[in-house]
Amino acid sequence: MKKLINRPEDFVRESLIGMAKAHPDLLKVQFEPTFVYRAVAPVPGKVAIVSGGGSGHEPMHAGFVGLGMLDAACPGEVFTSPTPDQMLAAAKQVDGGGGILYIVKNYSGDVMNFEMATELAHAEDLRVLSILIDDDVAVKDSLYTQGRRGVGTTILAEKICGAAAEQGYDLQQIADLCRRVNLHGRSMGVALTSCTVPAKGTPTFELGANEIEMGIGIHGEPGCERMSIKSADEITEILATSIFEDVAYSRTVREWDENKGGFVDVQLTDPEWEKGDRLLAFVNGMGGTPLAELYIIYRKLAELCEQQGWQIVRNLIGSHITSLDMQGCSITLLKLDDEMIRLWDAPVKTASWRWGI
Amino acid sequence: MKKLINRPEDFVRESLIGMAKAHPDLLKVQFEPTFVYRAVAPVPGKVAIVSGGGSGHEPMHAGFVGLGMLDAACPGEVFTSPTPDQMLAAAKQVDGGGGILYIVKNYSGDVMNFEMATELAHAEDLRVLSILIDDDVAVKDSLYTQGRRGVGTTILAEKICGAAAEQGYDLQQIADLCRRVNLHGRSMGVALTSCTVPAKGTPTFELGANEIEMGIGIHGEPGCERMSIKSADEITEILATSIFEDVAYSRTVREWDENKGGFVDVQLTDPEWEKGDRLLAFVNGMGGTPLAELYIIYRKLAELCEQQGWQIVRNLIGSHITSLDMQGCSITLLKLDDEMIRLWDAPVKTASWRWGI
Amino acid sequence: MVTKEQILQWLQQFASAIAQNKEYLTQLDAAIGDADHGINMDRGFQKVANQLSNFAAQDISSILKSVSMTLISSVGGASGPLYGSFFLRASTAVIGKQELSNEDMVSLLQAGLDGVLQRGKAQLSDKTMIDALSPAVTTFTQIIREGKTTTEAIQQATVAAEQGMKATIPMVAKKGRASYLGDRSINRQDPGATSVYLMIQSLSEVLVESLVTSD
Amino acid sequence: MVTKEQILQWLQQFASAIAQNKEYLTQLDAAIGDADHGINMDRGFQKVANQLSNFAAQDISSILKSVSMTLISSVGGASGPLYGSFFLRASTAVIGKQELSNEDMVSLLQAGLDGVLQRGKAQLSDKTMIDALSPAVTTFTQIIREGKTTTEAIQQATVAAEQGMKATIPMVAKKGRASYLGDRSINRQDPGATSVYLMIQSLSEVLVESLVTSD
Ligand SMILES: Nc1ncnc2c1ncn2[C@@H]1O[C@H](COP(=O)(O)OP(=O)(O)O)[C@@H](O)[C@H]1O
Ligand SMILES: Nc1ncnc2c1ncn2[C@@H]1O[C@H](COP(=O)(O)OP(=O)(O)O)[C@@H](O)[C@H]1O
Ligand SMILES: [Mg+2]
Ligand SMILES: [Mg+2]
Ligand SMILES: [Mg+2]
Ligand SMILES: [Mg+2]
Repeated sequence: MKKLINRPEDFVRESLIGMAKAHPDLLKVQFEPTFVYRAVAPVPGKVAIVSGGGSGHEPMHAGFVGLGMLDAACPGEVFTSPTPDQMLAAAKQVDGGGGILYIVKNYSGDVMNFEMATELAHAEDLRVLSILIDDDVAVKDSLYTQGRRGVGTTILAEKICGAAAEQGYDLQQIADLCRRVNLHGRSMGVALTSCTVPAKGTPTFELGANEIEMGIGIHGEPGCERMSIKSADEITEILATSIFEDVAYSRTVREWDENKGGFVDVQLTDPEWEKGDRLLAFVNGMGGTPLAELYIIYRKLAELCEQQGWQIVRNLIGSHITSLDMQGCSITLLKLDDEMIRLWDAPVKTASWRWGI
Repeated sequence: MKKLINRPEDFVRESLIGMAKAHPDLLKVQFEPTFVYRAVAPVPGKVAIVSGGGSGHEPMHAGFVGLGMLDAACPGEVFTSPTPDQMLAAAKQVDGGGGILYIVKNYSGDVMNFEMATELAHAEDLRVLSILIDDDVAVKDSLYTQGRRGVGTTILAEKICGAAAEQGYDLQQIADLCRRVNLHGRSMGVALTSCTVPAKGTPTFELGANEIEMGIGIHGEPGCERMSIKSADEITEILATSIFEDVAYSRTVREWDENKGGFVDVQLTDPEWEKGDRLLAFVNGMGGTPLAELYIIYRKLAELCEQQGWQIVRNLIGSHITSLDMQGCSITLLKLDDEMIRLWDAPVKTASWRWGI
Repeated sequence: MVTKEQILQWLQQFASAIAQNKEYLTQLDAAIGDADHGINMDRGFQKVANQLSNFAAQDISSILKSVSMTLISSVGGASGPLYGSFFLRASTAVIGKQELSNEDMVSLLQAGLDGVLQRGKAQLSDKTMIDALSPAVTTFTQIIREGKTTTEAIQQATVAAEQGMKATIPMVAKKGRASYLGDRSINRQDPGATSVYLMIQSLSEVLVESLVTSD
Repeated sequence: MVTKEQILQWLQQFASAIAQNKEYLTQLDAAIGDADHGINMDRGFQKVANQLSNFAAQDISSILKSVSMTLISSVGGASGPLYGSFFLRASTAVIGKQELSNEDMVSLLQAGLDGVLQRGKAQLSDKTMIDALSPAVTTFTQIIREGKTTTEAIQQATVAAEQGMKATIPMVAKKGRASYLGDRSINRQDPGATSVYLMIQSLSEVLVESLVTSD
């Protein structure tokens, strides 16, 4: 393993210290428990948006802390959900009186830790709602299983909800908006190489010189199918077709019910897309893939969307949700409406995304 | 070789088509000869800033075409200087009457092709000046040799000169500014792995599992020293110390003389830095290095600058001048003055950098 | 009677077993998860092991609660809340105790199992730690109910945990990260079930060994 | 007299030699440059080869100028302007000619060399194409001045080019990408000098072969 690190156990901590030194105007970093929060938080009256998850996906989430996006991010160890005390401390730090929305990716670890944090927060009289992101179409059935993973749609939801919070939406409105974004977003990824977790020191999985792994997640977990290496166009077609052909996905998720004062099961189904729908197309690099290759993918994706009668009205191309040094990419398509477009375009100023300001 | 590409010979072309499809509001792409230019170019009266070089360094340069930075970029084949016809066509396309500045990285190929383009442009009565960037302290002596390579300082100069052009500076002023930025910028890089050129299909150089290559350029050309793998802190120290300890570097460069109507030799020497100087610190990923590792490097770099009595007042952390899929990083330090800071902070809106707007 | 010292030894023993099997557990997780189960567990249990001497003055319930808090705030991932819930609920089953009767031991393990079930919502055969934990607890309870000794019960429970762990091999995962693999999770042993087996085995070693020494 | 057909054959022959040695030239460049010299030269000379039939109606000077323009606009890198300058200046030395006397050949090669020197500013022993080109042109000129035949001159020039190419091996590079390596450029043969040797050798093959056939 060759990496620009010191001791593997200091990887997350030292990277965060670097962020704190680099962006004192945007964010502050707190240790024990660890979280990153907006320099000016709490913003009085504003709903606070908090996310978190394992590290190794940078810039997600700490790179998105700032104006118009996240109020706090809770980084776990590499590929390991953060712990409830981090999430609780972050919520307390950024609570401006408008309540807190936890945006949670659907992995058992993240779900359980955020559930515990939500319970702890309510026990301390904080107003917290939490919404799950589960947009990875590579995971097929949901009945009786963990269901789909949260991937690319996560950061689109963070941007859109962050803008809504900035514009004065209330907690319930933002939770509803976040759920809607999730139901309208679909993703799928491919790996050309495995990532190497610093603490492990060897690649998580072995891929032959001519093999790729289709349908991977963002933690180096194996995908749904191993196949021989293909051209960029063929790969784009497989990913895009999986997304296009995904039928109305249904699942039961647990959401906090403010009236009941506890978690309840909620049944949700993705709406179907229709020709003429407007999309945000997001081509994401996994960390070890050069930007030029992502544009080659985007070129084919745009072509395929046109053929399908979908209109790409916004796009995002770059390595925004990564899996350490993995080579590969993922595609996320989000069906937009006027409100989402307006919120997507709203100003954002974070370490990684900045526009309109 | 595993890459997200179709045929290696289509790599540059297809990536540019992707850019054109993704950013029609910002840029247009022209083929035969190939160049990328600002969607609204020519901007009447404004000096046009044009750069270019081999491809494989994305986002440089095409990712920096837009408001407040480049008017055009000329992408060559991978790691191969573009040709004079590209540079001439780009200059003609973006000339708004204020003249054109070519920003050229000091490689024999780039220098000769841009010199030919400059000669051709003058033969067609275009007003063109050109400034060389040669900031790589890994290359030691300059007498009778090609001299230093142009690396990280290039895009800092592009940003600063782009802002100056936007603010109405004239051609000579911008050329002087560009030269000043170059004289104040110093860089050095390290590779953990070689890149793989698509058309070649195998790594350019072989590095053992525990070896790193210090002082590399951005084309997979070998560096100045091969050593055993080191910690991020040790690597940062080697890179930063090489920059700190660099003494007044002198070289002869060729610049266009408007009075003589031809190229003349100009003798230039880097000014020394003094304690208390204000710096822009740029930690750059080579393409295959995760963002989190760059922050680990920045953490140590900031510490070292403080110890040396230098003040980092601006920073840039990310993969902006890459070498395909190479793992590694480079550090660029640019000594700033008030004018440079003001121009650095000015609005920019390109595919890759955007702030203030 | 199980003494407080034995509980402390158990935790110490489990921490050592995790440390010894860190790579192995991580390797199992690499195959069907994200290659960190051993790393996660070791991070938490090293912390537990380091704090054990501080906990020694507390009663058993408080010790278990402290262990739970340490795990919840240092393990993360799926195993953090699950092991955290195990020890948290176990602690509430033995409040105020300085030593544990056979019935106390049954309550402790049953409560722990319930904690994991409630937190993780997994069922038997979902290819999770439940597949080792549930048979172990059921067997322990049953053998105690048959009037046998603690050592007999825990030895049988260890056998049951081991069988349960091995039984995860042919299963298709339904919960946790391995569930994304669908059928490709078949023929792999679940890492969480493996660490649970180590936990039960550690308890058995401590109880059997002290039996030998006290004989 | 060297005919237009021989000039066209030379260009064809050089293009084939480049194609055959594409990997070899690229490999030489990987060691001390950026692994593209064979790729660059082949891109340009494939284009030249494809256009040769279109050029056939022109005079020799125009042919050389067309070759130059094609190289300048398709090779890029260092070799594009250098080979482009070689053929551009060579063309200006033989304006209007349909065939070339020995003196014309001397002028052509001398002018080409001057073009490369002016464009690249390299000197002998800088470890560049000059180290093969300069001795080749000097030798050719000298042998012609001694009153020998074109074929004799070009054969001697090829030997000189080969020696010049090999002489780059122990040199420290002063120009081009290899100069960044300093002493580490020692013990490597310069790729540009190698492609120049192929150019001279191709000319020799064409002239000697036509001699044989016309005998
Ligand atoms: N919902 C669940 N219920 C019970 N056990 C679970 C559940 N989800 C995951 N597990 C267990 O957790 C183990 C993985 O733990 P670990 O690797 O530490 O966490 P993560 O999956 O977050 O990386 C699995 O092998 C499985 O036994
Ligand atoms: N200034 C120069 N003068 C003469 N020849 C040069 C000069 N610079 C480079 N060369 C030649 O060019 C060759 C490299 O060509 P090539 O690899 O195609 O271009 P690049 O270096 O731009 O990748 C070198 O081997 C050397 O012979
Ligand atoms: Mg994990
Ligand atoms: Mg090159
Ligand atoms: Mg795991
Ligand atoms: Mg080269």
